Formats: sequence, C-alpha cells, structure tokens
Amino acid sequence: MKTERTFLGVPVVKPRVGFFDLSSCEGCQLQILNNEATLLSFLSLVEIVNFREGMKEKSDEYDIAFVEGSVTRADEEERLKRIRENAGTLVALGSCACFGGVNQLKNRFHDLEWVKKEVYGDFPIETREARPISAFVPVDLEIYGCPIKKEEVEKIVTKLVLGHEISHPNFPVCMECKANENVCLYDLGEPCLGPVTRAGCDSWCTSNRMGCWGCRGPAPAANLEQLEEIIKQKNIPQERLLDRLECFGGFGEAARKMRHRLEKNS
Amino acid sequence: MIFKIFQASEVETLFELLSVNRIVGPVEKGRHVNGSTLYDFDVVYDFKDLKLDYGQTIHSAKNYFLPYRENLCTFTFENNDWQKHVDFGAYQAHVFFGLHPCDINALNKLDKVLMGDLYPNPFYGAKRSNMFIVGHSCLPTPSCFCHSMGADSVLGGFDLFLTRMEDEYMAEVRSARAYHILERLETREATHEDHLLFRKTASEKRSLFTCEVDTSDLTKILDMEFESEVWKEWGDRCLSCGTCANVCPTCYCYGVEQEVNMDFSHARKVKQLYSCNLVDFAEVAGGHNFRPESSTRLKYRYYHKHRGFVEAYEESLCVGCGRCGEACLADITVPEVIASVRGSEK
Amino acid sequence: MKVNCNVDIRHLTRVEGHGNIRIRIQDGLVREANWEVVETPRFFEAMLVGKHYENAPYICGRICGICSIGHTLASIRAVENALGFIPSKQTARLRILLKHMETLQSHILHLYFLAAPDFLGVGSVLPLVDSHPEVVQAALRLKQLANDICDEVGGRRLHPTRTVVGGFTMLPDKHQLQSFGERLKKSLADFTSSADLFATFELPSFERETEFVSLKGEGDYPFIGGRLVSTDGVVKEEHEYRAMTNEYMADWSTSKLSRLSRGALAVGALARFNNNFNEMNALPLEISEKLGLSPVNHNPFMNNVAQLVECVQVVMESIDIIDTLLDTPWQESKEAVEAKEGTGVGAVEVPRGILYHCLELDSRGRVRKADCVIPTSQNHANIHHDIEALAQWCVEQGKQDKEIELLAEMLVRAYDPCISCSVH
Amino acid sequence: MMDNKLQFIDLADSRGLKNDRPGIAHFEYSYKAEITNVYPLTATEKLYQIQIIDPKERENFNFKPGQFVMLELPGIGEAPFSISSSPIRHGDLELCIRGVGKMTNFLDRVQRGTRVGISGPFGTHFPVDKMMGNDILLIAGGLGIVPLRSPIMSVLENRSRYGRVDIIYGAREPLELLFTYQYGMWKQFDINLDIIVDKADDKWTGPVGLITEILQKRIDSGSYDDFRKKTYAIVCGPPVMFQFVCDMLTRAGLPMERMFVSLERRMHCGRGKCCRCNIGSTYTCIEGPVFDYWSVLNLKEAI
Ligand SMILES: Cc1cc2nc3c(=O)[nH]c(=O)nc-3n(C[C@H](O)[C@H](O)[C@H](O)COP(=O)(O)OP(=O)(O)OC[C@H]3O[C@@H](n4cnc5c(N)ncnc54)[C@H](O)[C@@H]3O)c2cc1C
Ligand code: SF4
Ligand code: SF4
Ligand code: SF4
Repeated sequence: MKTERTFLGVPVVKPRVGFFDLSSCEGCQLQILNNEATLLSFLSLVEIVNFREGMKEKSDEYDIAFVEGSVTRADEEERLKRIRENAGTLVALGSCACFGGVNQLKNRFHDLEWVKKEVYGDFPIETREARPISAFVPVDLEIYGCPIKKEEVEKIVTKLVLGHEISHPNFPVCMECKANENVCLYDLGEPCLGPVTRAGCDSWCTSNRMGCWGCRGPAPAANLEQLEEIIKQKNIPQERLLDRLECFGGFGEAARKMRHRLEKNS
Repeated sequence: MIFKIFQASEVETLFELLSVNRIVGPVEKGRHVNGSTLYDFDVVYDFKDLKLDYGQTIHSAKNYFLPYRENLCTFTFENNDWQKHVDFGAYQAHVFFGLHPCDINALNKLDKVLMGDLYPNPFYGAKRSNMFIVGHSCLPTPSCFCHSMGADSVLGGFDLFLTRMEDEYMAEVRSARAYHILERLETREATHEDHLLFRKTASEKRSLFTCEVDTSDLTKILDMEFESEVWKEWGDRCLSCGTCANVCPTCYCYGVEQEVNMDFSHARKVKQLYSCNLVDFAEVAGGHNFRPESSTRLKYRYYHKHRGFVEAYEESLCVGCGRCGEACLADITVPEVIASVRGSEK
Repeated sequence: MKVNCNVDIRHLTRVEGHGNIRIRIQDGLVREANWEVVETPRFFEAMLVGKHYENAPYICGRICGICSIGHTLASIRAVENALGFIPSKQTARLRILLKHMETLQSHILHLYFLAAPDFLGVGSVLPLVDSHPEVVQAALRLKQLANDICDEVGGRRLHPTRTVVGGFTMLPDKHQLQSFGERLKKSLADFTSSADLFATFELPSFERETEFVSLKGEGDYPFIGGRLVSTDGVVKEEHEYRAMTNEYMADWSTSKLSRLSRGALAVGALARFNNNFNEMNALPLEISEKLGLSPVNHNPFMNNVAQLVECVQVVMESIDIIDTLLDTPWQESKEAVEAKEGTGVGAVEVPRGILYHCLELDSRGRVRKADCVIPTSQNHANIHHDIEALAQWCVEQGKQDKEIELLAEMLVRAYDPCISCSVH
Repeated sequence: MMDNKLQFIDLADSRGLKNDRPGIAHFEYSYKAEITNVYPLTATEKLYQIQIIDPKERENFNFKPGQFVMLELPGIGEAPFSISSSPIRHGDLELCIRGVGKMTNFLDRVQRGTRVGISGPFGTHFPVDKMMGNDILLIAGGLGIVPLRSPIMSVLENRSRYGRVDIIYGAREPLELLFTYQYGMWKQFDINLDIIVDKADDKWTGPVGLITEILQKRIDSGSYDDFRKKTYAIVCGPPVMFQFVCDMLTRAGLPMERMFVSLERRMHCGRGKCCRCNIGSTYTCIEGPVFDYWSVLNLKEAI
C-alpha cells in the first residue's frame, strides 16, 4: 500500500520500513515508540512492515531497514546480510550499530576465552568481538546516539522520505551546550567529551550536568591530543577520559592507543 | 547627560519599580571547583537573586536579543503552493539590569552591523528596540581587558548607568523614561565632590587591570603576520569547538537549516549562531573548504574582529570582556594570541 | 478428537529480545514443549571488570532499553552499599519517583502495545489506532506522562543522565513537579476506564503452582532494597541474593536460569502483588478485586492484571512523593562519596521483577567482579515449565493448532519478558 | 505603578523593518516566483526560467549583470545563484544551476510550475556601462560562463557601443560545455568566440588545452597600448584559473582595476549578516561578488 503524496510537486512515496535488532538493549527502537506525542505522525510518514518488538506481522519487502545493535555472533552476520539484500536503504540505528556501542567494551580484553569464563564459567557459549554493522555490509546512513534522539530521528527520517540529503552536524557538542547556556562541566571539575564529540543530541547529557561520554562518536575536527592535555592540566585522572573515549567505540583507535599508553605507564 | 546621586539601598526600589517588566540580570549559577562563584544572565524575579557585584558572567546576554536559535520563518503548504510567515520573535520588552560597560558597548557594535547597513535585521531590531538597560559599574577581573579595547566605559546605548561610589550610586540618565522612573526614587543632584569622587573611582578601576592588549598598529601587524608560525601553534591547540564565539557578546555569524514537518504541512527555516572556528564554516558544496586547518579558522576570527571590523567601522569587534579566554578549554586568550602575533609574548 | 499440533515460533514478536517457542503434540501426547532463549550474550559483567565504579551505573543502564532506569539504580545501590554510603531522604525519594515512572511507562507499554493486541485479536497496536482510538490515546497519554517525569527527574527517559552514585547531578524544577502532580491526579481516571476495558478481556483460566519471589515491603509496597521473600516462605537479606537466585545454565538458553524451593520460580508484578498485597492502597486493591485478582494467584496470565493494579499503586505513591518534595526545601543534589574496598548488592524491583546487581570493588574503587541477575532470567525456567503445563492443559481442553500457538505466545508475553536484558 | 510597565513598541515598523513591504528587499522578504521552464543543459546543470508571480514586483525587479539572487525552496534550502539572463529585457529570470548539494540536488527533481522564493538582487555587478567604448575580454572557465552570460547579453544588446569583444571559454570536456545553442548567435554579433577543452571526445574538432594558450594568442594579436588603455576584462571561473589568467593579463599590461572577477563563497543570507562569505571583514555578498582584481589581491586568503 503505497500512498502517493507530493512535496513541491515532487512525488513522495511512503516507504515500507522494517526495524531489526542485533546485539543491543533495544532501546533505540523503543525510542521510536517513546515518541508518544508524535508517534501517529511518524506512522503517517512510513509504513512499518517489520518490527518484532512491536508487531506480529512481518514482511521481507521493505525499502528502508533500520538495524539496531552490533554483530557478536555468526547468525547475526547472516541475518544482517539478508536484511541488506532486501533493503534499498540500510540505516545503522544507534551507537551499537554505528560503532559497536557498549558491547565492544569486552573487545578490550582481547582474550575472549577469559571474557566467556568470567561470565559463564565453563559453560560453552558462542561469541566474538562486537563489531559495527558497517564491518560486514555497506551502510547507507548512520544515526548516532546511545540512545538515539527521537527529535533527530524524526528529522532524519523525514528527510530520507523526502529525498532531501541528510548531513550530520560537523561541530562538537560544546556548540549545543553553549547554546543551552549550561555551566561547563570542566568548571565543576568533571571531565566531558563535549569538545570532541559530534553534536546533534542538543547536549543531552551536559544539559543535565552529566559530562558527555561520546556516544555519538568523534566530531570531524576532533582534537584529542589537546583534550588529553586539558585533562592533565585540570588534574582529572586520565583514566576518566579513557573510560569515556572507550565506552561506545566511536573513538576506536584513539581509545585503544590511550589504553595501551596508560597501561604501559602504570 | 543628567547625573543623579542616590543611596545604594535605593537600588532595590529601582528594581521593584521596574519589576512589572521582565527583568534580566546576573544571577548565581553554581560554584567553580576553585571555589569561585559562577554567574550568568537569567530572568530575575526576586531582588535577592540579582548579584550586582558579579565579576563576569559565563555567557553574554545575547540570547535575549540574538538568540542562539531562532525561527526565521515558517512555511505552510497547500495544494502545491505555500505561504511564508515571518515573525520577528519579539513579544515583550525586557529590562536588562546590571549590564557592564563592555556588554553595552557590544550592543552598540552589533547595532552597527545589524541595524545599520543595507539590510537591517528586524529580528534583532525588534528586540533591541524593546530594551530598557540599566548599566552597572564593575571592577576588572583577572581576564578582562576592556580598557585596551576602549570599552571600559560606555557613552550611550543605555537608559541608565549606575556607578557605585562608596555607599552611593552616581546615575547617568540617558532616556526620558529613565528620568521619570528615577523621579520615584530618593535622589539628589550630583555635587562637585561627587564629580571628583566619580573620577577617583574611575581611576582606581583603571589601576586594577592586570590584563592588557596592545592595539597600536594592530590592523597592519595582523596583515604583516598573516603567514606567521604562531597561528599554527594556536591552531594546534584549538578544539574547533565554537565556544569562544558562543560566549562572545559580539559574535553574530550564523548558519541556516530548513526542516519539514513529518506530515509535510509545515516547514521551518531555523537560524543557528555559528562560529568561524567550526570546521565547515567556509566549506562550500562539493567539499571545497576555504579554511580547512584550525589555524586558518582561528586566524580568521582574529582578522575579522581586530582588523576587518576596524577597517569598516573604525573600532574593533572585541570589547575585551574576557569571556572567550575564560571559556576556552585550551586556554586560548585574546591578550596572549595578540601578544604572540606582535612577537611580544610575556 | 485427538490433538495434534506443531508450534514453531522463531523470534517471538512483541517481546523484548529473541526467544523461540516449540511445541510438539502427537495424538494428544505432549512430546515436546520448549521455551528457547537464543539472544546473543553481551557480557556486561566482564565489561565492567577493571573499570572505576562511576562506570557501573552508566554502562549497566545499557543492559536494557526498557528498564534502564532500574538497572542504573540497582548499580548505584550496589556501589553505595559497597562503599557504605546511605543516600539522603531527598535522593531516596527522587529515586523512587523515577523508579515508579519507569514502572508505569513500562507496564503501559506492555499492557497496551504488546499484550492488548492479543486480546483484541490483532497483530499489533497499529490497527487499534483506527479501531480503538480512545484506548490508544489514553495509553499514549499515560506513557508520555510517565516519560516526561523520567525526563525531568532522571534527565532522560532512557539511559538516564542525572542519576549518579551519591545522588543526582541536577534536581528537577519544582514548578514542573507541581504540574506533574496535577497530571498524575488527573490520570487516575484513565485507569478506571482501562480497568473497564481489561475487565472485558477473557483471560485463560490456566494455573500452575509457582513459587513467587520479590522484595518484601515494610509499611510500603517495595521497590528499592529490603528483604527478599518467596511465597514458599523463604526469607533472605539483600546481600544473600545468591541464595535466592541459584543461577545455573541449560542448553536451551543463552540466559542463566534460577530456581529456589522448586524447579523454578517467578518474579514480576504478580509476585510482588502476591507477596505484598497488604501494603497496597485502597484504590488499586479495589481494582484488583474487580478484575478477579487476589493473593496468592497462580495464573501467569494474571500478571497483566497485576501490572495494571501496580500502575495505580505507583501513581498514587508518586502523587504523595511529589507533595512531600514540594513541601521540603531542596538540599544539595549530590553528596561526596569516598572510594574504598567492599562488596555491595543492590536489589531493585523493576517492571519485570526483582533485579540484583552485585559489585565487588577494590581499594581504588575499581570493579573487581560484577554480577547481575535479571528478572527475566529468573523467570525463564518458569516460563519453560508453564509452556509444558499449558500444552498439557490445551490437550485437556481440546484446543486446536492456532489457538495453542496463540495461547503459548500470550503466555510468554504475559511475563513481559525482557530477553536481551536476561542474557545481558 | 502600571506606568513603569514598558510599552512594547513595534519599532520594527517605524524603522521600515516590517515584513509586508514588497519592493525593498527587507530581511526575510522574498518574491514568490514560479519555475516556468526547466532545460537540462548537461548531465549536472539545468537552466531554470523563473517568473516572479506578482506583476508589480516583476516590473520592479531590476538587476545588473553579475548580481545574484537567493533562491529558496521552502523547507529544503536557500542558496545564492548568479542571474544568467539579460538585465535589459524584462523576461523570466534565468538561473543555471549545478546539482551539488542539499538544495540543488532536490531542485534537480523539481518540475516546471513549482513555486519558489526569490530574493535580491544582491551584490556588486560588472560595470558594463563604464566599459562602453572599449574592447572587452570575457574569459570563463567551467561554470564561470554562468555569471558571464548576463554581461554577454548586455553587451550584445548594445553591441555597437563596444569595440572588439572576445570570449574565451574553457571546459574540461565537450560534454560539459554550457549554452552551446547560443554560440552561433553570439558569433553573429561579431564576437570572437574561442572554445577550448581539456580533453576532446571523438566529435570534438576544436582546440584542446588550457585557456591561457588561447589567451596568449589573443594578447599577442593586439597592441600593448590597446591593452593598457582600451581593454576591460571579466574573468570567471575557479580561483586557480582566474588567478592564472589575471596574472597573465597583468603582465600583458592590463591594469588590475580593469579586470573583474566574481568570488563565490558560502552564503546563508546574502545580506551581510551571516558572515559566512566574509574574507577578513569583507562581505562577498555586499562588497562582492564582483571585485576588481586589485581588491582581490588585497583580500587575504581570497584565492
Ligand atoms: C555569488 C554566488 C553565485 C553563485 N552562482 C551559481 C550559479 O549560477 N550556478 C550554480 O550552480 N551555483 C552557483 N553558486 C554556488 C551555489 O550557491 C552552490 O552550489 C549552492 O549554494 C549549493 O547549495 P546546496 O544547498 O545544494 O549545497 P549544500 O552543500 O548542501 O550547502 C548548504 C548551504 O551552504 C551554502 N553553500 C554551499 N556551497 C556554497 C557555495 N558554493 N556558494 C555559496 N554558498 C554555498 C548555501 O547557503 C547552501 O544552502 C553561486 C554561489 C555564489 C556565492
Ligand atoms: S560541558 Fe562539555 S560540552 Fe559543555 S561546554 Fe563544557 S566541555 Fe563543552
Ligand atoms: S552529550 Fe555526549 S554522551 Fe550524551 S547524548 Fe550527547 S553525545 Fe551522547
Ligand atoms: S579558541 Fe578555544 S573556545 Fe574557541 S574554538 Fe578554539 S578551543 Fe574552542
């Protein structure tokens, strides 16, 4: 059932969309349902044909697939590849799908046998390093955040449906934080990744006086060397910066290097 | 100009008289880890919350006349046609209570760009025309250098300016409206002693500045040092975060985005204040960036404020409030940058 | 007529996470009746090792998208218990309020969006938008209210930002709280109409004797901390949670499983109700009576009713908490906490049942060992046994294929399982 | 006490900032216009004919060659485009637009009949009046032919008032050449048209190489004195190209104040407010886009 609409005379098709989840908390999908005030408008924008968390019917014919979660097992890779084949547009939904998310925190041990043993003892269980979905299939669009910000998702999906190119903010969270006239966390003695993290969340955490943990990944001009310098100067333990850089996987290599450096020095 | 003297305690009466309006003034926003108080401008309902002895606020008051985000227009769509609706976003008058000279000077500078020139900006103009400004004298903070920028005293652009002199205020009355409000206070005429005391207070203030910028020949020096290595060093430090522009009372540049409602019935055109330090400030479609390195962007900021603007308006676009240096996590401050460009690092 | 039936449901819908149902009935004999948990494990307990305790609530909140607030609060409680820190009254009140609103939004989500479609004979909430607009509107209204309060108190409805060890980074706005109080009072009317709607639903009369585990209230309906009890009479302290959960693994599940006095146990709204009904306010009790729920109830489908009853309970308690908060001047939002060696357990009743986080910290406050026991993992074994019993019951009742499949799905959904959470 | 209440003054009105004053291009005012025709020129560029709907506004809309307008697609975006049509004839406005970004790519899908917003004209222009009585050298590289087309039309319409007119136009390959259908007409007006491409295809019979090669020939064919006293040049194209060309012309004796270029920077308002087009503190939208080469040399990082 494709309803024909137009915008400025350009035909706009109501796309069939599916929501899928790999290893994740399913919070990003839930954010869509959490949009009480605008849920009904959202449903007029797209036709949801596959949403396991919310509906029983499922269809493999969809134009846009939103995939949440990272890949941590062979069957997930298979599922992901099938979804890619079916979908015209594949959207990575949330930090797990974009960067590996919190799931990749276990990768830092390098020894997956130890990880398994720590949790399951000798019980056999399958797992592998948590990876973003772009490590397996081409991804057309990434929507960042842990969790995704519903206002942003709505804006992005509207553009997607209209065929209006999508671009993410190229500036860091500090921009939005200042526009919200917050007191800077550094003035309060707390570390914050705002200066290096891509904006778009409207400084969600720092507006609540919680330093940014970088869930949206690095801003294009992120100056991590300088941030490390700042943390040192402010006498904030380096480890607290590392914890944040490491948390969602967006800062990948930079975080791994920093861990290596800190572990060598300690 | 008319001068009046009143008891310091009368300032509360003044506040009460004005409090039928929305008053914006300095309030406490928290405590810095080093123990000092953090101030910012906010709507003040209670005189007790108004902190007239503040040093400097974190942000300028610009959100009230040059909002960080503003709707430029909305569109409504119907049958392949559309209507454009413009609303300047000014609905009520504001009283600004306790602006320092730097911030009033900043407004005067903004007026030149935003209200003069070819295309006056009505969004700003409508708000600017609906302000009643009560200025307040201040003491230098460790990071402000307004005297270097000629912005430590203010000649106009306010309704009333209060200079604290011992336990009295000297009020400069600039508008008839201010004059009439002062009539309801217990005031007296300024005497010769008051004039002397005013000068003494002013010279005492001047002696307290610890921070300085040498602006002599600055426009030429900036041109000569366009290729200087120091820009690269500052650039390496810069986080390209835009904080400096956001806290600055005179930074006004912006970007525009449009967005359509989910049901395609409406669209909005939103302006967001931008910063020339942001990576894509001068990037054009197709990917070419006129200022790809952070050093070129940082340099541009100084060129605009301390050279270009001076050429156009015979004054700098910096009032020396020191906010950008205070807010910059990388400790990039105007006095240090300019000193290094002049080759006179301290 | 002999019953023959094959039910094979891969990735059951309208639940959180991935689980399969398999039933084989041949000539009226139940050959096989399984609940399989195939969710991928994420190893949260390992992730935390070596991290400073400040990471625990932040990372653990990400175990679950529905009850992230509960996980965050359980982790915070575990850390605070390990450090011997007792939060201020103000903090405790705000946390309970936040917790209640999570319970409310989660129960509403489950009742209207996940469970109700079965009773109204549709596949999802989407058709109800047109057929039962007032129901959908009421559900959205209630859920939004709960979520709005979470935003204001916790900073965010999902993965909260203001909740930290020692208190809150920021306090809610009192004007906002006041208006929330008013909205909550108004919302009670929506529940009366919901109760009327649910009274029309036909719940299967299936029952299976079950041991129900929950926190025990002392003068209140319990949500954060306290003693642990079971309907079979077991009583334990919070730190003895392992004796209450007895985790083990089985080949049909990537989630750990639990047992207590019998082969399985159940947690959740029904368990809380069964153990604490005498701590309930009058109105929720009235509703429970109207809907035929009285303790100790062994019909798992009644968990839906217990959730509705709890919604009313938490709304009423929240109204009181807000009144108290409004009457008391704000104290500091957060207190300083010292790092030291220790082990702490945080037990919190989240929407799906009792949740335990246990953290062992070293002298610098780093996590040495972490253990999280999730409500749904405690329920899995019981769901498994319930499916067996249900299959048997269906045979006795002469139910047919489609009906059995639907009943099995509804049974699992009634537990409101949060599978990704259980496998964490 | 009530008289302390500040009267809200609609000063916007008294300062002439009000919204509903067509004619003067106040800040957010735009003319509603309709796309009357769309002609694909190449794979990436299309020519849009646009008509301002209100006849009075249309009548009052005057521009000079080299000026630009802001074209707005409601809800999608707004961007600056050089007016590419004749400034003298009051026909539809013509914009030649390449699809490169958010707004332009959407515009590419838009059909005739679509309503758009137009504001302007903005900026400085090529002083074609001052050039009368002189030789004119028009040099375009790539999309640079677009802003050049308006001065060309204007010269054509007063052809007798100008001396020798040369157009040198270079493109990467023949398929990228714009306005091919008009070359014949230009030549009829006694204009020397030289076209050169970087890379020929099988059908191309013209010269292959750089603009500067043709320019050198042109310079060699005239006298130094003609160049110094009687010639004006307009150079449009990518910065590297116009820098090369202008330096060459300078060496040939053409005074820098007689060379004009058009600078394109990022713009969000066109009205000297958003600062995005600034070079130093020079607003490309107000003091430009047309600059003489001497001014350009004095703008730091203009090129
Ligand atoms: C004076 C002037 C005349 C121009 N004339 C033409 C012309 O005749 N034909 C043509 O095809 N192009 C012309 N351009 C370039 C055209 O403006 C850009 O291609 C257009 O802005 C891209 O918009 P977009 O939304 O598709 O791109 P995006 O990359 O999505 O740009 C977003 C916004 O950035 C700004 N922007 C991006 N690139 C440019 C740019 N190159 N110049 C100015 N602003 C930019 C605009 O405000 C735009 O809306 C001209 C530019 C200027 C400054
Ligand atoms: S709190 Fe963080 S995001 Fe905000 S200004 Fe400070 S560093 Fe930037
Ligand atoms: S502030 Fe940082 S951690 Fe928080 S939502 Fe934004 S990007 Fe994510
Ligand atoms: S100068 Fe400082 S505040 Fe400004 S962009 Fe650079 S780092 Fe940010």
